[in-house]
Amino acid sequence: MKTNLIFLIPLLPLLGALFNLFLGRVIWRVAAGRDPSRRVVHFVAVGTVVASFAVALSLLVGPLFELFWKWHQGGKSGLSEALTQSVYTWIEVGNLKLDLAFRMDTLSGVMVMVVTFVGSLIHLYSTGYMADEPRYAAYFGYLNLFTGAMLILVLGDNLPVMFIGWEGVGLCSYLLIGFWFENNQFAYAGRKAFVVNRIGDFAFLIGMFLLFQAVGGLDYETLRSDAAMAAYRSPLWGERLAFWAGLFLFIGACGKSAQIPLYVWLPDAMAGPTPVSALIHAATMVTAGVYMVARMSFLYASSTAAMAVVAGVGALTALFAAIMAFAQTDFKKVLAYSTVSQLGFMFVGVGVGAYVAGIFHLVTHAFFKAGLFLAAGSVMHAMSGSGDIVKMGGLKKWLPWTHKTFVAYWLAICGIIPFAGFFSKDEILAGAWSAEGQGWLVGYGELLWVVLTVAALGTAFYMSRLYCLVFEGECRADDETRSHIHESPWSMTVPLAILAVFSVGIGFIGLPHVGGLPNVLESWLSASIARPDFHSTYPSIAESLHLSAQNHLGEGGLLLFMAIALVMGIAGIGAAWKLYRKGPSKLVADKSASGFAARIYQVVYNKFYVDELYDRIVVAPFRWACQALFDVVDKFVIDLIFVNGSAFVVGVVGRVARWVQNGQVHRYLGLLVVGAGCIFYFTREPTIDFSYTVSGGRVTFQADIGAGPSAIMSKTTELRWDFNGDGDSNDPEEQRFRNKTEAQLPIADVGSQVTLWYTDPVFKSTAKTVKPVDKNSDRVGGEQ
Amino acid sequence: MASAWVLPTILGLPLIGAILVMLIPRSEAGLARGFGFGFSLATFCISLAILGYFDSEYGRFQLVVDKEWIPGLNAHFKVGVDGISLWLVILTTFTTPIAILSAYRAVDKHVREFIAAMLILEVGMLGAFVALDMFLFYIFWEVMLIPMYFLIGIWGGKRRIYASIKFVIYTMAGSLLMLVAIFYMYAKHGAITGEYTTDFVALQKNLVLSSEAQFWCFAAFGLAFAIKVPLFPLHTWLPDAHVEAPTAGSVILAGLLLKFGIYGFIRFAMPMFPAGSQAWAPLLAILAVVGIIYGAYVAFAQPDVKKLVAYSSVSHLGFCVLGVFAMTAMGIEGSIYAMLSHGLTTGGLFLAIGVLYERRHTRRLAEFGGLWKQMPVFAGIFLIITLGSAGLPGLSGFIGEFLTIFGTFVASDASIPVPRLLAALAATGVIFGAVYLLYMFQKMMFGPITHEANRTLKDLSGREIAVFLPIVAMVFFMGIYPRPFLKSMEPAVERFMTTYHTKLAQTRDQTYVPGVSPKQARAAESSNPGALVPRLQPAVAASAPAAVAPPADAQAAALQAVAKRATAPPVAVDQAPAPPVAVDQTAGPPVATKIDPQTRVAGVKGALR
Amino acid sequence: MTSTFNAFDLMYIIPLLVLAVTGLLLVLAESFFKGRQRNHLMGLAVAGAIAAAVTAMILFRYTPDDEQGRLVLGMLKADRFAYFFTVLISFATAVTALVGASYQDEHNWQSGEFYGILLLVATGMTVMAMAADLVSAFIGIETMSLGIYVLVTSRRQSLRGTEAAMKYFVMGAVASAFMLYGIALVYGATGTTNLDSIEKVLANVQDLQLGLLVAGVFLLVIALAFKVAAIPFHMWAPDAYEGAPTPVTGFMATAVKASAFAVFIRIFVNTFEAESTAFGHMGWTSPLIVLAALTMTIANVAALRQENIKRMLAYSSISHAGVALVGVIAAGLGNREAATTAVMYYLAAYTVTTLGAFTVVAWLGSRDRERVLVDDFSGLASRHPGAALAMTVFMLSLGGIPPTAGFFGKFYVFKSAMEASDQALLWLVILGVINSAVSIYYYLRVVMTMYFRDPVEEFKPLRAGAITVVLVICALAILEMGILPGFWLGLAGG
Amino acid sequence: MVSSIYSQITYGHFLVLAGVLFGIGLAGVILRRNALIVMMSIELMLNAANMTILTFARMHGDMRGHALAFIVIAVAAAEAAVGLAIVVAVYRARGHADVDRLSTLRH
Repeated sequence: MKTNLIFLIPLLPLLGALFNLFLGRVIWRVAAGRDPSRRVVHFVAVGTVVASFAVALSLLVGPLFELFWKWHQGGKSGLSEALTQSVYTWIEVGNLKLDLAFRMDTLSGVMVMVVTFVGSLIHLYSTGYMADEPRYAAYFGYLNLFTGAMLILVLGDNLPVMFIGWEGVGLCSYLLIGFWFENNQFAYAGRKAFVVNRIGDFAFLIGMFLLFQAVGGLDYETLRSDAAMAAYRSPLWGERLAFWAGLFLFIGACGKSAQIPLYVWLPDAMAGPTPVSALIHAATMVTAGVYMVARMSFLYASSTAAMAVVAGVGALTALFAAIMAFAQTDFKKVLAYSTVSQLGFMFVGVGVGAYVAGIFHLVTHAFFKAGLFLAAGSVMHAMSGSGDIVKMGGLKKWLPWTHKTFVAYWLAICGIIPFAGFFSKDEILAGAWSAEGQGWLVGYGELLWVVLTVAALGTAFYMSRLYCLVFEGECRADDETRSHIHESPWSMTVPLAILAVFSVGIGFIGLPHVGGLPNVLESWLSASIARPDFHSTYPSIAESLHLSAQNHLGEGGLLLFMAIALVMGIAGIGAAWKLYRKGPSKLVADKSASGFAARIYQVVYNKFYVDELYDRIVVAPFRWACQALFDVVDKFVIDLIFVNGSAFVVGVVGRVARWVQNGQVHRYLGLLVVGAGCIFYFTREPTIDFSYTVSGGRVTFQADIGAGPSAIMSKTTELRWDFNGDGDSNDPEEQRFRNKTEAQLPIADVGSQVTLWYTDPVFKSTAKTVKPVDKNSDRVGGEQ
Repeated sequence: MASAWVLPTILGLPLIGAILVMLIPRSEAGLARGFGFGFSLATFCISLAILGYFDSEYGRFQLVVDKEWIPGLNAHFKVGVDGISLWLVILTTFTTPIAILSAYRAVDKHVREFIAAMLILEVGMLGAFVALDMFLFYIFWEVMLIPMYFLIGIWGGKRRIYASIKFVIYTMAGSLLMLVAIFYMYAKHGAITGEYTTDFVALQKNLVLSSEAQFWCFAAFGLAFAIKVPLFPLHTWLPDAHVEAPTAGSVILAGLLLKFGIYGFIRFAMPMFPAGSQAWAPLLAILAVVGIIYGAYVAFAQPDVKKLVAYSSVSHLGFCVLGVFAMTAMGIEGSIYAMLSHGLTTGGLFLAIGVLYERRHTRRLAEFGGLWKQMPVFAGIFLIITLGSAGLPGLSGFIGEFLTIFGTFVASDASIPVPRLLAALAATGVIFGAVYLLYMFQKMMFGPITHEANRTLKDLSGREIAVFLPIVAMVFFMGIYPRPFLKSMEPAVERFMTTYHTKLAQTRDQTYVPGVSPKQARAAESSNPGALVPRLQPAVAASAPAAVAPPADAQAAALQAVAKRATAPPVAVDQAPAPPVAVDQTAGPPVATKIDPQTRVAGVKGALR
Repeated sequence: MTSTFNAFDLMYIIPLLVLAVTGLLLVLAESFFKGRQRNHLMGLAVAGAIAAAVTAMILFRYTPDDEQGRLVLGMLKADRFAYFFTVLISFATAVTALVGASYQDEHNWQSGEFYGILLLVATGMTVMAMAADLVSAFIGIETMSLGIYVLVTSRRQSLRGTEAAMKYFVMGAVASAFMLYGIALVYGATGTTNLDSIEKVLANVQDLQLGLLVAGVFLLVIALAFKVAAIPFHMWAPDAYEGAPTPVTGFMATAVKASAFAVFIRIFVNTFEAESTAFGHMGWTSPLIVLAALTMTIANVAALRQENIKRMLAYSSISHAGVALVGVIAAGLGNREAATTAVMYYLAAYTVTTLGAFTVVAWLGSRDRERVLVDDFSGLASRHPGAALAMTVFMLSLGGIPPTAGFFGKFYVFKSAMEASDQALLWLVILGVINSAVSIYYYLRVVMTMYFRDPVEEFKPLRAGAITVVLVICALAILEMGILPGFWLGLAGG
Repeated sequence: MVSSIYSQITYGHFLVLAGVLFGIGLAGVILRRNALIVMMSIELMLNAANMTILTFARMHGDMRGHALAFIVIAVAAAEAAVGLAIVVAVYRARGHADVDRLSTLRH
């Protein structure tokens, strides 16, 4: 259904950014002679995001819900209609027509809600957190720009528009990570994030091109059409097209959502201000990858191999990131690794076809992870900026509100029963267990489940360790910082509280199918993405995953799984509580002091040396190659040898030519005579040639004397022909035509090879030409 | 037609400006600058009139002016513009006033000569873009060199003499081979249709050389344009020229002079010699991709920021070359668009470097650092231009690169060897582009202020902002709404592709190129011009093999109304095994020659072969 | 054929007579004037030259284009070709006289007979241009050469002048001997020395002594190649050009070379068919092709490292002679009208450019120290922008860079070479084009020293009166011929 | 008897003689160092050419050849005059007339 309100959602934050970055300053400088005040800045910034949230909500509740309801009543066949808007034709070249089109269906509706709601909370929080930041307007400008770009990504109706948002958020994360650019480390972190994202975007581009070449269009309608589905199964490089396109798009998602090969930028991205980490590196940008896979569910659904890869990478990332988080001492680094791990969970969710579970975990994660980051911000705010958890402890006395909200988030992420984390993580685990795709290893789903369960245990452990080291035990901070610890102002604690409430409440929108509990989110989302058994949404997909947790496990099985998950959570909390209740545990310390355990600890502490590995394999060789290429190829080969070299050679020849001129007349005259002689000798060689035409059984030869006027020469030339190829010219026929330039004789007499001699009357030198004669065809014989 | 006045005016105006500026007394530097800027701005306004008259549906040349120039040579002053050259002309008139404005304080000695050189340079460039007569194009092509030579030589840096000589000899060597190719075409066209002309449209229409001659002619044209692009192995003149040229010179050199390479390929080399283009396309495409990656790699290792940007131009223009040889609508329009955006972004980068050079008189990256705090407005503008150059979606760079890579990806195997692999490799250029551009940006803008001098730098003055504003505006506009540009290119590119393929087909099965030997020519002159044809025909018609016997009536119209392939086919096709090879009977370049027995070239063989 | 003498025929060779009479008058008048008044002689000389030029132009317009031109006394042929060269020679003479006068004042060697001999040499050249008979060509060449030998030594006390003259004389005399011997053999072979009758003899005679003809033609080629300073025979040129006083060098480089080419075309292109002389497979053009290729390449390369500007211009004029030879070859190989026009236009452009260049060199010298080193030009642009601009135009034209006449001349010659005998000369044209790329280096080196370097020490150039006029005329002529060549091509019979 | 001797000398002999003279003259110019000897060798070459012209005139029975011979003699004389003037100038300037030692103008 056509509507022209959707573009307003991303446009508002973009206008906010434009105001804060350029217009505001210009107008105020002109009108009031000074920059706009802080109140104006954050009023515009927060206002635009909230307005965009309001518009989104009105669209969601209004027309979108009607469409959904109509679809829902209509028996849930296929996918429901969406709100679409095409602003203008962006690029139109040859058979490629891309317009700046937006689409709001149930999936993007959910994502917009998350982005705008969490975004506005974080904008509000930032007004407090960044209160004393000199570049206040620039900060809010970038934040608005980011929100706008993210909304374009989510609402885009075709892949290129999504790509605009994709790189836009990459740019904003570059600007915001390197916001405090005076410190070169932060600036480098920003650049690292942008470059790694760019590597992902490169793969995204290739995926897009593959899809276009196969399908002929890039908007979701054509990509979903039956013709496209058929094209996805066409073979390409040994596998299916869908596999390669999916794989390339997934590499792009890895770059953006920090999965195994390309996750290195996220931990360094903590250099940015904490609200930025909350918004970008927890709630919105990093989830773009998951959204993309969910949006392209039809593509992934048609290639189980691609889904296996997505799930596998997700599981691996979840496990590794969790382990890496064990030994981190910086508050935000722990949360960063936790985010990478949780994203792993989401990718497993969408990887095994449980798209709804993946998105559900995305939504819940957005709330509690944002909350965790904001809490970290408020703690660091209190500890005057330092994030080292070893120096904290027992802060619950000073920061009551932060502590209470932190507990909510902590329990949510550990997956304890009433909190949101439990339901979403459980859905994924169930989906993983019962998934089996065509061509998968037998028991692959179960393996995923085991890995995820261990990761869930790890999550509970490191989060509880974090909680204990920060809030429990007595305060280890030195008294100077201890005197400054104070609760954050309302502008920071209110968002925390709201997020805490949601961390609890949001879980109930996706209740498991146990005891007739309604799963609101599943019915809502299945209006626009593939349902677990794909045939109902995409009948054209022949074989694919046949997965539905219910029929596999039945209600009893589901309850069992929920129980196992809960047990894992509690076990993790217990273990961490025992070790770290009174501060950094002596047991871990002395255990890791010596022997084998020490080395493991070191490896885990240094994040498996992945960063150093990348530097040695990728960055250092790149720098060396640049310098080497420039010195060798550019300077030496091209410039020194060819350009200056040729100039040098010409110079030398010039000098030789000048040297010959030694001023003596005799040498000149000598050269004159010698020169004349040489020229005379070289240019007097006569040449002889002849051609023949075969027609009507007779061959006519036409001799052409290279030198001298033919008329004059004919009298005095000595021409000797040898027609029958016997090497001499004294056969009767040849005698007759001696000294004649024209000769005609029947084909029979002509041998396979004819030679002609010509002696020059003046210089008595003879020239000879030998030529094969092609007698059989009726054509004009040319020279070879 | 009514709009015929536009092109001569935009050519004449800067010329008059240059002459007037030279008459101003030496002391009036300010007046000279005012004149220069005034005239170039006026040219820009008039060039906007072209947009008014331009009808973007019509594929052929528009606003054509065709006046007799040299009767002896039958060379016409013929100018016209079509979808391809339209925006390049606008880019020229758009960039020149900006370059002159940016040089107000940078150039203080010989100001008069500087403005005159810039204006004559503009005339040269505009002339070359709109010329439709090969000879006229060659004249403007060379006229461009001399002012640039003086710009680098007189107002350049320390090694300016080496750089200027290298620039001139490099470009001149290439373009002189092109001159030989023009002679060759001129002579062949005269030999075939009897009427000697250098008018490009006529040459294009009825001159189909043999595939072997096209191979060599394309090589000659290609060398001249490859040097200009600059394509990978022939690029070493660019960094030297850029480092030593004054800012305004660099802006024009990077923004406009480099475009002639690609424009030359699209306008002259490919439509005229499609067989040659197809033969050379694989090598050039691979060199383009190598250029993209090599340019990016080497740019990263440059201590001097101007050299860094120079190598970035090598990388960017690699995309354009790749796009052109992909022979898809997307590829070609993408490469033209990439040229326009490269002109803006690289021009902007050089202006920014110029601003810093004016303040700190150095271009070494290590000297700068932490400027964002000191010059926030400049930093913002510099960031937008750098990102535009890095190809961020929403800015002009992205559209060009996106379409070129896309065009190469979907290209057919016939035009370039492994289109998808090449496109993928070219796309890595996008990554390396981000690497070195952001490396440059971080080294200059981020980090603490290390050098004392950087603490006292003033931010952009009013004039300088006026220089940057149009560029930033265009970078945004061309990124967000590229449609008007792409729409107007569409018909011209379509026509380019159709002429390319029709002529390719013609070359494949064209039979014979009758050359006229001196003996017959003189004999013909003495008797009557008409006689030449019949005299040739009967001697040949009798023996012309059945395969290609022309219909009787076509012979009568033989020489004059020749649509080359239709008539005069005294075929020397060696019927048997060899395929109907196009026999270009003349010696052509000494490498591989095939003499057609029919035209007995008295006395031309022997020593010369 | 009886060549009865009637007075009206003289009307066609009025320019020749004007030059001869003025020359003789000047030689006589010289004895009456002393010291400073010698400038009046210069006035008379210039007047004579201009009068000859004007009359030649008038006669040029009256001779209809297609008509072969009138035979005067059986020895001279007065056709458009001849009048074109007469105008060229008169222009060169006038310029040399003008520059010579102020050059003499500057280096205070007063030689009155300079102008007389100059005019007589011009007369010799006009005879060459009008030669219709081998004998009149020979007489013209001798008159010119003897006059030039004297002009080269006109500065008696200068060592270099006399040495240059000595070398030039010896080589010149040998060449004249070659020529005479050539004429003798051709006379022997064809029985006549009149060019038109030779052409008739060649066309239809049966029992032609071919050996003699070929030997004679070859000797003629050597002699004329010497006069034109083609490579193996060019050794005298750099020394003679450097030794002679600069105005005379200018005259030698331009007028002498142009008239030598006129004789070349008269004898070879118009009379001997390219294929008629069985000399190599392309008749008399095959030695010429080798000559042209050698000339263009070696002269260009030799000029690269020259420090002395006069020697550099000498080598450059040799290489330009090579290009003109290509035109003559093209004319010989069948493209007669177009190539002859091309050569005539090329020679005109070359003459105007080289005269201008030598004038600037002469103008720079001061107080008996002839500034001839290229470094002496450094910083000229900042002191005398006008002269520097003129020199730049001359250098660009010599380098063949558009929009100058030099470029169009070269373009037109190479175009006609391409048309001749179906691109057989393609490799020669490619060689020529590569050479002009190489030549650009040393031409732009001069421009570079003028503009890019700072002045070394103060210039005190000659009294600039007459010279500025000459420079302005030459520079404007080059640009005009370059941009609108149509008019000049028409004149040259295009 | 004398006429019989005359009858054996054909035009060929004259031509060969002229050729030999021309060769000797050329060798003289190239080999000898003294300017005067060089002058004489040049005169020899001119006279050789003159003889050839006269022989051919006799062969063709055409008076133009003889007229040409006179012209050649006049030209040779003029040339000798100018040549000697230059030799004198060189001698006065340098004190010697050695052609090979005149090499200040080089390269």
